[in-house]
Amino acid sequence: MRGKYKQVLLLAVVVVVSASMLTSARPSGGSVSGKITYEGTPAKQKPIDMSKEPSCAKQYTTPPTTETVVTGPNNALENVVVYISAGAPDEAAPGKAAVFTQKGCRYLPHVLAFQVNQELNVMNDDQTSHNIHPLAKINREWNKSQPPGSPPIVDKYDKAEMIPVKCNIHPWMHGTFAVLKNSHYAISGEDGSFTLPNLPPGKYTVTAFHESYGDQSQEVTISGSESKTVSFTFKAKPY
Amino acid sequence: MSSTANTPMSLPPRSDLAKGSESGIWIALFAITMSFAAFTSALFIRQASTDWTHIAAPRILFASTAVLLLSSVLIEVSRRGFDGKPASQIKEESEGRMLLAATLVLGLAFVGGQYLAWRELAAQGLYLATNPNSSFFYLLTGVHALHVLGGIAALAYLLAVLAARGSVRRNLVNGVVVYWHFMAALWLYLLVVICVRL
Amino acid sequence: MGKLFGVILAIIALASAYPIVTHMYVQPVDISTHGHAIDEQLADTMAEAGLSFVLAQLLLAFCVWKFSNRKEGAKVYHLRGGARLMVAAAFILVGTEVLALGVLGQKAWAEVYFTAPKPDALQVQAQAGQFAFYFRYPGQDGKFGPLHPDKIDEGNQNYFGLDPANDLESRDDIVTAEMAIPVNREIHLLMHAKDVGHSFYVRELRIQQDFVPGLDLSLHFTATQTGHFEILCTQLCGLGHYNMKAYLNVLSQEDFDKWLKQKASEQ
Amino acid sequence: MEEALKSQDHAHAPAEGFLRKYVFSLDHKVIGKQYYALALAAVFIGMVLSWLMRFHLVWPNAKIPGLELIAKTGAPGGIITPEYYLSLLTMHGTLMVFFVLTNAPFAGFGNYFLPIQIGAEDMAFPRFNMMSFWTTFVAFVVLVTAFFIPDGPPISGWTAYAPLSAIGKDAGPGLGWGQNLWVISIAIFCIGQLLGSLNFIATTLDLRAKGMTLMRMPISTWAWFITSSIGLLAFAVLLPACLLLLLDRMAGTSFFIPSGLVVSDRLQNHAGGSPLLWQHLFWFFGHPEVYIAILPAVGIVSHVLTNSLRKPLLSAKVIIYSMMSIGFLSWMVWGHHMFVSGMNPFSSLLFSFPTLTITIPATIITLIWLGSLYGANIQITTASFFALGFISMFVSGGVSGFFLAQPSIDIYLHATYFVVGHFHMVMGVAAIFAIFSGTYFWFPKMTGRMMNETLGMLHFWITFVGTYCIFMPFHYLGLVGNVRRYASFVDDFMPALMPVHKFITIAALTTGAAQFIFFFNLIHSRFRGKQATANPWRGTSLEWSIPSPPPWNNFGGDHPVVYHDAHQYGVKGSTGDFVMQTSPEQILNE
Repeated sequence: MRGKYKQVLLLAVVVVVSASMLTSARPSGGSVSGKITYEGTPAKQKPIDMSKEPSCAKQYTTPPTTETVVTGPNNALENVVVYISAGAPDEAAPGKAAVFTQKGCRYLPHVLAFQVNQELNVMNDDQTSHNIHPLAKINREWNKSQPPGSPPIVDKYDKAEMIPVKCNIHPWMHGTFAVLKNSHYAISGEDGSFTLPNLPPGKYTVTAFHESYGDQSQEVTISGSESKTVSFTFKAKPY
Repeated sequence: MSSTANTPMSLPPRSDLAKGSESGIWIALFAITMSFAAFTSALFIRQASTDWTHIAAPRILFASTAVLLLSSVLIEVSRRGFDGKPASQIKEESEGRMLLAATLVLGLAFVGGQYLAWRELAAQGLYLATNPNSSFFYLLTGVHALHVLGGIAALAYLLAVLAARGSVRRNLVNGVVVYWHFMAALWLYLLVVICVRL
Repeated sequence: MGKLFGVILAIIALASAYPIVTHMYVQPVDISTHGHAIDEQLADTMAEAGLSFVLAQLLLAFCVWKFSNRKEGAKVYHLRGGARLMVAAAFILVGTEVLALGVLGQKAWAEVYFTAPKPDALQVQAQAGQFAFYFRYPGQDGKFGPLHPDKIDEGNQNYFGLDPANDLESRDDIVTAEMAIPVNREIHLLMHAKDVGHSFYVRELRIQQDFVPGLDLSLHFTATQTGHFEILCTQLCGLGHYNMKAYLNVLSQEDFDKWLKQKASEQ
Repeated sequence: MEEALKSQDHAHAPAEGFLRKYVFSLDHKVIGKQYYALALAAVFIGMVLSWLMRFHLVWPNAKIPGLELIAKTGAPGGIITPEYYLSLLTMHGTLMVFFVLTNAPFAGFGNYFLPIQIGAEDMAFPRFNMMSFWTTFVAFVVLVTAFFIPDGPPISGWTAYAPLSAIGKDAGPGLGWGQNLWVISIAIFCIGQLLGSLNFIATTLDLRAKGMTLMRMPISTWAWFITSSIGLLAFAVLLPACLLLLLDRMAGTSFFIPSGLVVSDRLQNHAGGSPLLWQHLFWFFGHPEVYIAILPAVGIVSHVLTNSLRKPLLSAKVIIYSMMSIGFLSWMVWGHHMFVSGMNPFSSLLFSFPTLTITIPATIITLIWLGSLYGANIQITTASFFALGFISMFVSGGVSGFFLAQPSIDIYLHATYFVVGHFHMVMGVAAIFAIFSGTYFWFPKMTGRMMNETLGMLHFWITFVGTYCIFMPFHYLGLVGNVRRYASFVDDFMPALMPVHKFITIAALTTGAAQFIFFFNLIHSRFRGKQATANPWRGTSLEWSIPSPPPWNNFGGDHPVVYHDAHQYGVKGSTGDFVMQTSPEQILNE
């Protein structure tokens, strides 16, 4: 008798657990998507002369260009961080580490978004020493070198901030850490598009941040599981 | 090879150890001179740069200069008062003692005057880092005031020893007097450096 | 033991001189018009100093060999002439050397520092910053646009802080990471430091000059051979000092013009 | 009555209790030993740092196990970062120049032997003396603390050129609190040296024994006296310079920082300062500092040699006058460190001449030594071998000075390994040879026990040959144009020179390891060494007229009376081939 109860109880637990897993996996609530564009003439992206660092220069047949303003067809603007700056509760950091790689004397990715207290791993895939200097203002600033073959630099930030990152040894290497309070963020792709899924109903402020053009915000109200479209346009100047 | 004389030269015997304090002061004055030479040559080089704004020295400086010079006169009178006595020990009842105390008070007044000068500059919005001239003003007057405070401490020590033991070593008094005069002379030099733009 | 000292010291002295005498380690080929004077001066000094070095060490070795642990009660004696001889020797030997090297040897220095650059010298601006050199050519108008430190934006390759939006002269300025110069033409190098002290050192050019922040110095030289050379920073400037370098390409006038045109198109 | 007077006129009573006897002692002998011990600690750290540097230069990506425990960010995973290499370099230079080369030959031996050699019972100001050591000790602690702060030690070199050293943490790792600690440490060190120098001068002028005229003082005493006069003025310049640097760093003033500097993408809020001003102030101190390191060495070596040769030097007087002229000229040559630093090119020529001229007195001293060897009866001891080795090093380091004194050659050789070879030979190794010589010579007096000569000789031979193997190739590297202060060699011409660097590194590790023989000898002999007599080397100067080790008041309450100078060797005296300074016997003309 008692064994049977046990079995039923076990079954019930399994059902409940798998049901809850299913629901969490299914997209719940609404989403915000859209496209980031620019108007005007953006600054010309120039080829980077890496001759000072031959081990990097020889990895490229044509020199890579700067990435301060990366554009796609139809005035699409890449590398824009879109995130919920108000309306969503702060979230605990995910267990997975955000990875920032230095390869060919460039930062991959150029813009790295991750959450407050999320582990950050900085890797050096090059045969030369790099120096990573995130110019944090609100968070604790650090400035460390990473010789080839040394372990990843592991760190985390405890406050939200857009942090420019530079390599002191290779002045052309610049990138951005976007430290955000919640998991609702996206980085615009080649076509300028982005999607913020899984937004429960509520009133939100959506902010788009670009390293050269600063940020813009819009208010969005989501009810039920609707999908809203929000678009941002940045003004570009040639100089 | 020359031979060396066989008779010991007549040198003062070892008991003159106490002479040290006076020569010590003289030696220290060389070091202080050198330090202030370094400070003021830095000032001269700095004055040559384009962003030099010359600030007017606060009036109070002239009053405190007079105070310091007066104190220098007093301490000299005090020393001469001791001069007539052959003893290497200066006794408590010497009349010079009051003059030493007066010097100490005037010294404190001088430092107080410097403090007022800093207050005056601060009231004009001129702080240590405001501009090169204000930096040097605070620096020179500050370091000099520290040295004067050192002299005041020495005077206080002299007076305390006089009061406690009834007597004090003569050369200690001489050393302090030399130091005090030097502080007055140094101040005159600094005043010129501060007021005049080369 | 004294004999051993003599032998070992003699070996050390001769072994030290060996790489010098056989020219195992010498400065690289000289590609400048003034460098020969420096090289000559260096060679003269090497001859005089090297000789004094070997002689003094051998003398020391000999004396220790000969005069150590002599028999008990061996009579000690003095060098004839004594101190006076030594003082005279020092004054005559070193004094002449000082005068010779000091007076006659300032040719190279004078050539670099006491002559003005020719008016038709090619002006190139070099900026040193942590931890790279960047160079600027004035472009079509022959004028350098003014520098605005607040406009510096390395991510966008605005290393100099130019403001082409407002300064017309800046629009055609050519900024490069390598320095190219035409051969046999005088270069007037304008030196600017962006942050801390650096130095401009090209071994083959026999040129070394510090960049001093706040003090824009200039230098002039002429390269006489084409080639690819390294420009090194020799003033400790921070963590990337060891890796602060750039290349100097000495090109024919033709190649230089082509290069400059190419770079202008990349701006 | 006599006895009462004696004890009364001593500056202090015999020490009682552990603290008073060994820690806060007023006794110049204890203080001298304390300085020496501090220098030993500093030289040990400095040597380990140099090993790490040499190791990193030739095996840049090799892991050094355990290093990450000391330097978590400086050496992640045991691999030295470029900035940590510069930290090592800065700390090596600072420790060696200030805490070894200034402390051991000058403050250490000087404190112990200057009062004894002039027949005094102590320094003129024993309390200042104690303060000067403890101030120096605090400076040492403050400096070493920089290793243990998160930011790490400073990376601006021992010369701390502004604005790199003045801007703050924007300029790089270690330039925040690491650099602050450095500046504070050096400022404190200056205070200690000023107190010490003042004491040396006053003591020499006031406390000489009856009959001890200035010219009867041993050459070592003269060297300390001249050095303290230089130190008094030199440190009086460095102290204000440090104060100005500290104000720039902490109070926002702009003494050394010009306007418009962009560091780490940040426009610095400073205006109108002059970076060259720091260089002038620093080298105005810095060049005399070289002589602060080397003159006591010259004095110690002359003192040891006079004894070992068993005859007087050709002329002690000429050596003394030469040292004085070196001291005097040392104030006019600081600009030779700045030939290519943007100073007016005319002043470069002006600085070049006194620099070349200073070789004349240096040559005179060398020639006097060499000439004195002629006809001598050199006693072979570890002390005399190190003294002879010193002469060799002094010559080697001296001749390379000829190159660097000429601005036109300096254009090519400035900031190359040639310079590194030059100053390590003439100021580093030479001074250290003198310290060794002095140690083997005076150890019996200081401890009452002899050092082991066999170990001493072994130590000498490895050190002597090893030193040449390390520093001679530096000159060759410099001639090719190998730049110094590089954390690793990425230049295209460097692979060809790497074998030389490997050779140097192996020589450095070996020579360094040989120093453990010395450490062992020092400790072993201190406790197990043969008992020393009062005058084991048959010396003439006053330190040999008293027991080994000397009693607390040196002369046991007696006032020594001096009849001769310290160079009465090779004469017929009642005790052998020498006559002590305190011996009243008549010496006949030859």
